[in-house]
Amino acid sequence: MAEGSPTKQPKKPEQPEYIRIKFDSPRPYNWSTGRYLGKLYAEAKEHKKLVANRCPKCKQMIMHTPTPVCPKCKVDMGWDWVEMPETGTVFQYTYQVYPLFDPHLGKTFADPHPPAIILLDNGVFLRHRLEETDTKKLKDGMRVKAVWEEDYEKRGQGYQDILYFRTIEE
Amino acid sequence: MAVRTAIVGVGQTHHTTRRNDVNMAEMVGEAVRAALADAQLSIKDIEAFVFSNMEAFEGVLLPDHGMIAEVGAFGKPGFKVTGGGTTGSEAVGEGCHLISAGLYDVVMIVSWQKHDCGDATAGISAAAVPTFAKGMVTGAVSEFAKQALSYIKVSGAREEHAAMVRLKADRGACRNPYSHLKLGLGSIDEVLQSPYLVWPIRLYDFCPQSCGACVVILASEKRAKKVHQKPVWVADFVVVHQEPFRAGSFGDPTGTETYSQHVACERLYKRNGITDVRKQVDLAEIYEPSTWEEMSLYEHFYFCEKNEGWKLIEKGITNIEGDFPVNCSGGVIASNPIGATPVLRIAEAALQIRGDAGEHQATRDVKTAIATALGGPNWTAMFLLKRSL
Amino acid sequence: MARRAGIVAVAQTKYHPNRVDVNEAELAYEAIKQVLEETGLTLSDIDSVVTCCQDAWDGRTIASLNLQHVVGAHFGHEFTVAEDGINAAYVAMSQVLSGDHEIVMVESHMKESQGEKSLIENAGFDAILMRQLGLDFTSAAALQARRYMDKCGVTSEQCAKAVVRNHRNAKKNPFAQAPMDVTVDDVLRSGMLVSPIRLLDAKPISDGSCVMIMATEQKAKKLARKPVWITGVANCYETHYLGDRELADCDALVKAAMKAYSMAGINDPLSQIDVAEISTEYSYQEPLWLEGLGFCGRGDGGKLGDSGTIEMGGRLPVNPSGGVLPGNPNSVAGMARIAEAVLQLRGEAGDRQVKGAKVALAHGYTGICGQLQAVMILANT
Amino acid sequence: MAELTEKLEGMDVWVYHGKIHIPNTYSAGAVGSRFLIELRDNERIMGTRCPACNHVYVPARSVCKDCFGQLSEWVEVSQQGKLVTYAVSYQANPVQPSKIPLTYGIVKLDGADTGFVHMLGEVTPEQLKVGMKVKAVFKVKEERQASILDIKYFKPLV
Repeated sequence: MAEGSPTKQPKKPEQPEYIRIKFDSPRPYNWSTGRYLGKLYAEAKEHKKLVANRCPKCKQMIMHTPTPVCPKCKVDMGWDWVEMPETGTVFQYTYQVYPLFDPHLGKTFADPHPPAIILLDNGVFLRHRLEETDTKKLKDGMRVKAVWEEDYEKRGQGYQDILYFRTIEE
Repeated sequence: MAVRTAIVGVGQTHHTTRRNDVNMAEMVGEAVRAALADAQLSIKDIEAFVFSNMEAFEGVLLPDHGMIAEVGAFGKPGFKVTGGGTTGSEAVGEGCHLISAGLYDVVMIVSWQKHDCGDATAGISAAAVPTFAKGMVTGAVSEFAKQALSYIKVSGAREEHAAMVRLKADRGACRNPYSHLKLGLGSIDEVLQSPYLVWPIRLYDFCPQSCGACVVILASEKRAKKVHQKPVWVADFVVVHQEPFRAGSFGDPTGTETYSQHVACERLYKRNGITDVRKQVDLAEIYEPSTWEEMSLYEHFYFCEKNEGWKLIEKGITNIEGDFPVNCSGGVIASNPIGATPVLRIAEAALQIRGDAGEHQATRDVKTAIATALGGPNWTAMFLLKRSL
Repeated sequence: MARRAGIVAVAQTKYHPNRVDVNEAELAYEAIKQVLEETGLTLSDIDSVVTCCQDAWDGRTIASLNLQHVVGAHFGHEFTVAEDGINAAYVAMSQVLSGDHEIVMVESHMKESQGEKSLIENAGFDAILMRQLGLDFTSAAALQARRYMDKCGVTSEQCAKAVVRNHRNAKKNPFAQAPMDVTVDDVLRSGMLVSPIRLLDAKPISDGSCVMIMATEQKAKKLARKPVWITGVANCYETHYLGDRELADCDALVKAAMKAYSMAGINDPLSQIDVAEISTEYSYQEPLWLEGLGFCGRGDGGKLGDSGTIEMGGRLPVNPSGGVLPGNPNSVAGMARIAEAVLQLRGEAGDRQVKGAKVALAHGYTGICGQLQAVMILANT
Repeated sequence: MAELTEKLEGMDVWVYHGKIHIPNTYSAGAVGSRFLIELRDNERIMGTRCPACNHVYVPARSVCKDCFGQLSEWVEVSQQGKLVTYAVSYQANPVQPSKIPLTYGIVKLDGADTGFVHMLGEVTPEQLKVGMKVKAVFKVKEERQASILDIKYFKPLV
């Protein structure tokens, strides 16, 4: 229930009683991907492909998230899209020990999948998560490959259409 | 700046986990009154206000509007700036603009955060693009964990060095009457025994969530001369934002990209003829959310050569008695009311220049100081403060 | 003021009830592209950026993160103002006059459609004394409307006339969201939101962005075909708790207006100002704000509306653009008023042009019942 | 989460129907707490008086908006007063404590110099009139929780 309800401090006779009022109403939003991130969503859903847009000047590919303007050159990006490879190496990973409060879920949550920065084979960095949850088996530089959500109906979540990156032997 | 600006009063609350005895407005009012007392000014002397707070942490819309009576802004002009960790610097910067534009002579910067209203980690996590980050929200700790990993990899620093940073901060915090965490740590081992939050960041490597406020009163040169308090001059400041590249929020994990700190230094140092920071500047108050970040920032601000930040710590150069003291106040890992944190850096640097820092006054004479801020995806603000211009 | 800040270029998007097809950055970029094109500048030429957005509305902590690339903030200087856009313009002006920055871009955007208005606004009330009552800005405005109408004798018909006039003017404004052929009767028969405020007394949900470029006098003369100068500006806070305020007065607006007038050398606003663009999210605000701005005596706002003075062709046309009532997002509203005033002073306002306008007023407010009022005076000489 | 993201008809744009959900708890502070506790324990409406301005603030506040003085003189004010303004809301939101139509009002209590923002009850919209005398109705003791809602509403005094 959204209405505020007071929460009281435990009463100690020598301390004055202080009142605290709690509000717990989730605020809903309809966030639009817009056209650039939307293109990435569409390619992921329809073709299980990850794409980035490319700056006409510096040729940098931008995926986090695709933008209408190149942040560095400050010029219009136009509409030039590049397909990303599905494989790469783990550039850096970490793992979460304490669960943190997720504002989009409205509760504390610890992702069992270690968050990682993956260096895709074309030199683009991607922020995602690893399938391997045994932290002893993780190491920088290990080879990984994207695992896609196979169910077409379930895709349509952008980057999240990739479930995680799986360790591969080459 | 067309008109020179001075800091003529500073005030802060005691920073702490909870403030049940005051509401948000009353807490901020404490710092307002402290600053007025410090400047020996009356609220009637204040011509305009600039507010600094990140409203997402308290979950309040237009938070400045709720405290107009309590800060004495009724019937007065004012602005509210917002912009992540650097918000406070931007507020002080805007105060300088208002004065040097000739629009006002005395401006009060009001900054605060009352973290007992909400969850700071959740608030920071909400800074991710919702359409991209859903289900991948990791908060600030993970971001600084990634930063620490990069730093370890590139520089060769060890966990003991991070622990030394906490020991240094804790010594300052224990001497600073206003600071939040006063752990009273005696050894590196005590720090290394604290649990990991997100590997390799330990509990004691990271900043707390504090309730607190800080107020700075700025005055034009003309007016500053009539104010009782010793003026501290804002010689120059820069604000530099940055787009996160290569998937690392706090700079590039490969360590090869330019950082906003480099750009900020290039501008600030060049404009002010600074070629050797440690010789030409006496002290720094920097915004270091984690112990690892402090060492890395030493390098980014050119306090030392690349990959040698941890050596400054090892040699005690940045200690309170050292040659180039950094964060004598205990810094951000001791107290972090986010909206007020950059203003605290400026206020603490001003106190050091005035020689009014009390028990945490640096041993060496401080004539020139740098106060910095860090926010968003590695944004930087830097203030250069001087005893005389 | 010894130095002057000039407005070089302005742009607005067409206001729309639901721009779900774009995100915040793309919405802002639509207007940014126009000012760059007009001035021939690139994003690299901008020294400083002032953005105007609010975390609660964008649903994102540090809302300006949405925009860094489209405003060219990478390795640049960017401040975010979380008030109405007119205050962002004020901040930009201070940056120009301070001598620190020569060319400043001001950006404001808002997608009201993406959040839940009532719930977001509720978080703007004192948590202990008012928020639990479920108040939002419309219910607070209704309290103010009732108090004002009761104390000053302003009628629902007079408020409805403001709606009719604004919608009529908006028909000639290509940026207007939803100008309608409405009559006083239509307004008085429209559904009740919070009495005495009816559906047509309030502005609809709106999305849009407004961008301008400001520069030092020297730069403005080079960059702009017809630079417009800021000759006076001021803002002022009211106190927060609604019960502490005399809602039928608008003291903060009176103070802000007096200060802006004195900066601009205006002592008789009605004759010295040629056109006014004011922010009114609710119809009762038009007569009330007109009183506060000193265009008529206290309590005479309704009569001023009846007199024809503020019609197109009258002595002081108010809101030739149609103002906020036909649809303007909050936060953008005040900046859109400046943009419209600039178009008037450049003689580029098309069918809504006030002939020979030389001095214009733009007004904006932020918060509950106009808690932070701001007034800007602009001139083309 | 699949059902939460929807594709726009005819274009490659997607809408994520998400939320921001962070619970917030606000402290009333010493003055606010005492005001609320008086409502809960003693059914009393308390204000604070500014000695310099001779202005009585209700609900009790810690600072005078006019002179910036700190207020410490507590006064009990009447539970009756005059209606300064009112508004009947037909717009629902999840925070509202009761169903629409919901009537808000500002009441100048006898002995107070400020208005008291609350709700009105036991009255139809047609009966409402600025200047009418109204009286606070408290919740029963067991339901009072030291919040502004310990007052149920104000009702016309007949």
